[in-house]
Amino acid sequence: MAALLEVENLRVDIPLGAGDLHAVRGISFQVDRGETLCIVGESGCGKSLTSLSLMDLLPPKARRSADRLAFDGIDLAKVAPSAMSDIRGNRMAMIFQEPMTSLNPAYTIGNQLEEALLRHRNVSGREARERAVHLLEKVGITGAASRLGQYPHQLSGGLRQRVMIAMALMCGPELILADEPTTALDVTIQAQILHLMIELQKEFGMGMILITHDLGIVARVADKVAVMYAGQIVESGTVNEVFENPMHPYTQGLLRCIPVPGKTRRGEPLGSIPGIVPSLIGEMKGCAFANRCPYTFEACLTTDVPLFETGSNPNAGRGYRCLLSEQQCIENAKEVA
Amino acid sequence: MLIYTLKRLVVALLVALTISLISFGLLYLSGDPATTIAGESANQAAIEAIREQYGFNRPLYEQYFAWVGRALQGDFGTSFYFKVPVTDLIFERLPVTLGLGLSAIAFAIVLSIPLGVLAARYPNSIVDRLALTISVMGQAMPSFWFALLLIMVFSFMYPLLPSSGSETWVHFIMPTVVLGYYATPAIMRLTRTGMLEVLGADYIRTARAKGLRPRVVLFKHALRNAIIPVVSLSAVQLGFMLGGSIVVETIFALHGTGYLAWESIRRYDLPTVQAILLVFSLIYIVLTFLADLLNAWLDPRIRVG
Amino acid sequence: MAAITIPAAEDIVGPTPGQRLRKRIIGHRGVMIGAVILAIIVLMALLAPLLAPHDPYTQNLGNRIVPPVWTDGGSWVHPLGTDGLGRDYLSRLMYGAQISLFIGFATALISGVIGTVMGVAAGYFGGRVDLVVTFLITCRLSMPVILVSLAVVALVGSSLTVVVMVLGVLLWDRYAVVMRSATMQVRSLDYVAAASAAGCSTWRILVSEILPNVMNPLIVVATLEVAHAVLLEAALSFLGLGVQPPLPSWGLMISEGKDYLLFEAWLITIPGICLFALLLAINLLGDGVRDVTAPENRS
Amino acid sequence: MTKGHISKIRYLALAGAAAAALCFGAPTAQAGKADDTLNIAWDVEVPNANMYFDTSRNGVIIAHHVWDALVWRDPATGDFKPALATAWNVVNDKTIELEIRQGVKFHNGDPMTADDVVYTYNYLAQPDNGILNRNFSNWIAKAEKVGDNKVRITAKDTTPLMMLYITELGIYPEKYYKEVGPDGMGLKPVGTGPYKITAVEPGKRLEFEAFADYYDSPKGKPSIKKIVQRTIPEMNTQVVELASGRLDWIWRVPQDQAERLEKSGRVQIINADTFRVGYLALNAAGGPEDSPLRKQKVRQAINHAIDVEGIVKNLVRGSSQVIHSACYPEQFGCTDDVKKYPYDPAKAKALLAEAGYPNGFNTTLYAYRDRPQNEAMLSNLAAVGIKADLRYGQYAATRDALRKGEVPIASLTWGSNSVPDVDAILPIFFGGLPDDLAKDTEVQGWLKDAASTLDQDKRKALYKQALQKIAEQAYWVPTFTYTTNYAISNTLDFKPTADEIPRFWTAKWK
Repeated sequence: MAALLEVENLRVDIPLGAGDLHAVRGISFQVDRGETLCIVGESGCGKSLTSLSLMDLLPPKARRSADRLAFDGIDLAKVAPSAMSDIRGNRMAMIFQEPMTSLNPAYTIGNQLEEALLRHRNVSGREARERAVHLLEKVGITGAASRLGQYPHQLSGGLRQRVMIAMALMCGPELILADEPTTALDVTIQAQILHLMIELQKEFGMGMILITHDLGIVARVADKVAVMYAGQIVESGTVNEVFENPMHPYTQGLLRCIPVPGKTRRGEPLGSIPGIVPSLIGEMKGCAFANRCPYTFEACLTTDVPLFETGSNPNAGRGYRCLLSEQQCIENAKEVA
Repeated sequence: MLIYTLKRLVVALLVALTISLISFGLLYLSGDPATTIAGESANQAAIEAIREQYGFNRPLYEQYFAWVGRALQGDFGTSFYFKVPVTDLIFERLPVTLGLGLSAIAFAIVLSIPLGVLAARYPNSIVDRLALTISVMGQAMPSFWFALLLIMVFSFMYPLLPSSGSETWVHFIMPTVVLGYYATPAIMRLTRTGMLEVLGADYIRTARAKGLRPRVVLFKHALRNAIIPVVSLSAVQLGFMLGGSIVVETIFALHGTGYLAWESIRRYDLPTVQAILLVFSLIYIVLTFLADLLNAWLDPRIRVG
Repeated sequence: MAAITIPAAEDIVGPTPGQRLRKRIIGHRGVMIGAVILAIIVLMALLAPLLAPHDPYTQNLGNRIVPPVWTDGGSWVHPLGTDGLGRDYLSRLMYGAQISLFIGFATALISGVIGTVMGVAAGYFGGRVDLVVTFLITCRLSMPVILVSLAVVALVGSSLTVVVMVLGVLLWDRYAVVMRSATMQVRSLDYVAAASAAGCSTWRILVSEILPNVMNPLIVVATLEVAHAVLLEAALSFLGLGVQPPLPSWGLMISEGKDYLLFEAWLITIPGICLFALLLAINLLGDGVRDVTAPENRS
Repeated sequence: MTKGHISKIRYLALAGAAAAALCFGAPTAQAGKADDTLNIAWDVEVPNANMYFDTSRNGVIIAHHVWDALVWRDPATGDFKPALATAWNVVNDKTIELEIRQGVKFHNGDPMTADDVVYTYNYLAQPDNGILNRNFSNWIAKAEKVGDNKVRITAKDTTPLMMLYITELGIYPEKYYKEVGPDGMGLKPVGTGPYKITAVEPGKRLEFEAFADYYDSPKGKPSIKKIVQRTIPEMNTQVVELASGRLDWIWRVPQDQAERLEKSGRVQIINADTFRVGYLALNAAGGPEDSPLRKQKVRQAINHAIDVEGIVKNLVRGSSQVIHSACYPEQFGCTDDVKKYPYDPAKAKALLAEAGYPNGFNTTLYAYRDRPQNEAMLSNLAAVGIKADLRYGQYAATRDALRKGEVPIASLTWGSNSVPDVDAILPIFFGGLPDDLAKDTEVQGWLKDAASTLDQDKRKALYKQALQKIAEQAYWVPTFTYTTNYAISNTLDFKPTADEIPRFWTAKWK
């Protein structure tokens, strides 16, 4: 059976005056039911656009193309806008980064929760209301029934994000896209929300794509990881494989940036990756990471690097995008550890 | 909210007082109105009698306080010309002006909000350009010229519409278009600007992510927020239309307050002019206040907590 | 909720300082069209003594209502024909441009000075000054301009000076509104605080720090107010209370042409189109400058 | 702010919309011959329909339709004919006795009696009655009943125009008027005239209906059943309404427009004379000591400077005539045998030079109507060096300033209240009243004498003397007589009269 979401060679281009901005440059991944894929990368690497492109919510100017973009066998690249909107919020739902601004200030929480269900299911207002109350309780909001009449500005950021999560769950989606759902929140609340999401995901058996730049989160929740750099997936695999054996110098760099309990010694300086992300405008030659990579050699600057598949299980999607030999990569990874 | 309302009330009273002073002082620039009241063929004795009767020979401040005192009780005196209470006169004619104003603002809104929304939804499209053209033309078209052109075309060359009177709604078509078109540019621009801003907002993305239909996203989620400043502007424009109604009512022979104001100015019918100026000001104040209330209703951030 | 509802202030005030202005102006179509039309009208006004084929005041009662050259009976002697008193219409139109432009600019100047002083004072000093100015703005907005100006002109007697003075004293509201919010914005900027901290006098801060930085919105409002004044004068003239004949202001020409609307429509259409073109040009210019100085409002 | 308040606002908005819908929803009246309704328009608002409280032209017109007087003057012949009085007898200089007609009914059904006549005249004689239209009633001392149907009216003084005045004074119903007062009369007028008023919307609309019980009056029975008057201020709108059949009768259409309208064939145009004359009033005795207008030669120069003939021929047209003396030619006492000032700019310049103004002077011309004519005169004055600013204002303002002596030159008109006698013009402007700018005591004396005799020849001689001196001194620049253009629908048969009182009871459908 095919995976819940199959993405092959997804590209997102944004035409600009100076030439096209290739924001996402041919990425492929799969997500199954009950599985969590984490897309990791620094700001501007194209991870948010990736999620928006899956939902068909790209800004008007951006163009999307893909060899295959299938959700439960439905070709999202070919589906009509109205059919897409039938899927959106229904079978695929999204949680955004900015809980403060992602709720419409003019309508009550209840209204905004219920409208998703009313749109996709043939239910009465009362049923929608009950579902909303149920889900608000589910996401840990006390006094759920009374909250329905409140407006977003009356809620704190954490509460609003819980509302957003509840909203995404209203129709019982099969796939959840969460774009940095905790970034804008207090650290203490981050953990709660994350915890909540994982729980719900397991409970409802949804597939989830979690977009984050926080490797700590990845380590805790992901089944699979895709590391994005400059619009490409530079490394993918199961969370264990990637964290245990980061093949790509970028992944290695990222991992060096976080303290690992038991491994990072107290007082030891954390790593950082020097240099800046290359411009994504126009055609790019060679490895995108070449200008920041400690191992760069001549071929890196001229050869477009393919994603090398590796790993014991070919279905696990283990791969990396580096010209160094596998052996060399493993060597380098040991240094990180 | 209560304190706010009270504050507004105080301001309104102060404004009304100021306007009353201005209108009183303004109109007494003219000197002795007795000749006017008496009419063309009146003799000196009649004029003297009138001067005495209306108290024009008393000091100005005395006349002012007497006037304000009565005005507070809703008595604006007697029209020099019609010899009936000004209050009756104004309220008899106000429905026409308000009807015209409301239909004109409705016309402006019906024309400009959808256009403004579409222009913002499809920037630089044909709709956007059409909206821009309509608004630029509207700014540059003197209303009296527009009115006369309409009459020439639709009443004279092709006698389709009546050019005077206020008997049926058909009579209001041309005046409504003329007066409404005057308010269209501002409303359309503000709608467009507001919509552009709102359409880029995160909650619009949320709404789309819920799979809501584009129409619902545009009108329920976007317009509701973009419309808030438009409401204030419409109220202000409706206030301005009271002034604009002078020209329109004169041309289309609508016997409303605007025309009454103009004729009263020409006839030196001071009590009427003073009262109309005051009533127009009060209407404006009330309108802006209503707009605030409406905004509070539209924008829960103001209304709640 | 603001204490008063101020119309269209937010879409005039642009926070951008005007460095990149020139380049954008050249590239802006509306501005260019407006500028070209306005330039033609201004040239026409300035060069009227040289270009006008006839004296605009010379009557010839035996040669009334000659139609323009493109219609039957027209001739190049009077390219746009003659009016009801046999005066050359083209010449009157050219001299009329002088009057209409003078009214527009003089009014915008007077009201601009009043409104800017009030607005800047309110925005800079805040507090009680702001309260008073806001109150005055509310009073002013609540009085219909046309009604008040009609009343004053009717009572004082209509003439060019009276019209300009009355409109000038009435049309300051938008300046005040916009200058007030622009000044508030500028005042909160760091360099003003710095200047203040450095001990500069209030006057100096106002003149050398605040004013230059509120220039863009000021120019926009001034442009639009020129159009507003021209339009209002035309309305007053139409009602018979604008400038006095024989001065050929375009509003007055429309008013005089009114009697011929149904049968010699060109007598009202020609000045009407000129007025329309002038207002269009000024508005395009004003809107364009607004777009250019506050580009986030468009596209 | 709660939900409750909000719904109230919503409710109010709905109510407002409903109110707006209501005022649009009233039924429209069908115009014209089809339903025997004469639709007419005026440009001025009628304040009320009480004839003694409206001095405007429209008030006079209403009066003639709604109220009959004791005597009727035939506008064609000038003969006096019995109306509400069947016979009369001039007892002496100050007294007249009239026999009151029997069987005449007021519009409300009450019979008209001698008591009503006595009441009306005595009411008009009261100094504090508040009425505005006093020109025709100032002379009355008292009225008394001298028999069942006989009334004696006494004048304060010798009143040469007494008969004429009597024709203008409508008889009011005593009982009704005492009941409703002047305001009630203004809204629900009751008279004995050929038309009764069935609706008054002040300033907006009047509805007349032919009075079924109208007595056998010399005016004749009305033919058209209904008249609806509307106020339409804008002339273009009036013309358009007429051309599209929504109006049947308008007047005072500008000459140019009238000519084109006539050519279009959509309506009929009738150009008719009026009693109205135009003139420039020169401030001969007032103003600053060194005012050039104090000099006779300057005033004569102005007379020579104005090309009245050219203005009449090119601008005014119609049947307008050039006049040389300060009265309407058809008025009793008016004469053309006065000093004339033909158009002669050279002579005007010479006279100005003689008076000490070789380069002319600056002054101001006040005017309140007929802008083109005044602009033409302005240009005439400029041609001889008199640079006049035009102050175009309202009639009342102009007249106010004039009475204060602030006006050097005023371009005015006078319609003599349609009275065919110079007594309705000369005493007002040369008899020492506030409008007298000449303040010529000699002229004032002659006019006073003329007003206190019934000897018509003597009056005529005195008026001639006065008019000759007025012309010689050039106190005025008499210009031309006004004509009025009536534009009426092709189905209407209407005959205008020179006194500018349309008599719709004589109008018929073709």
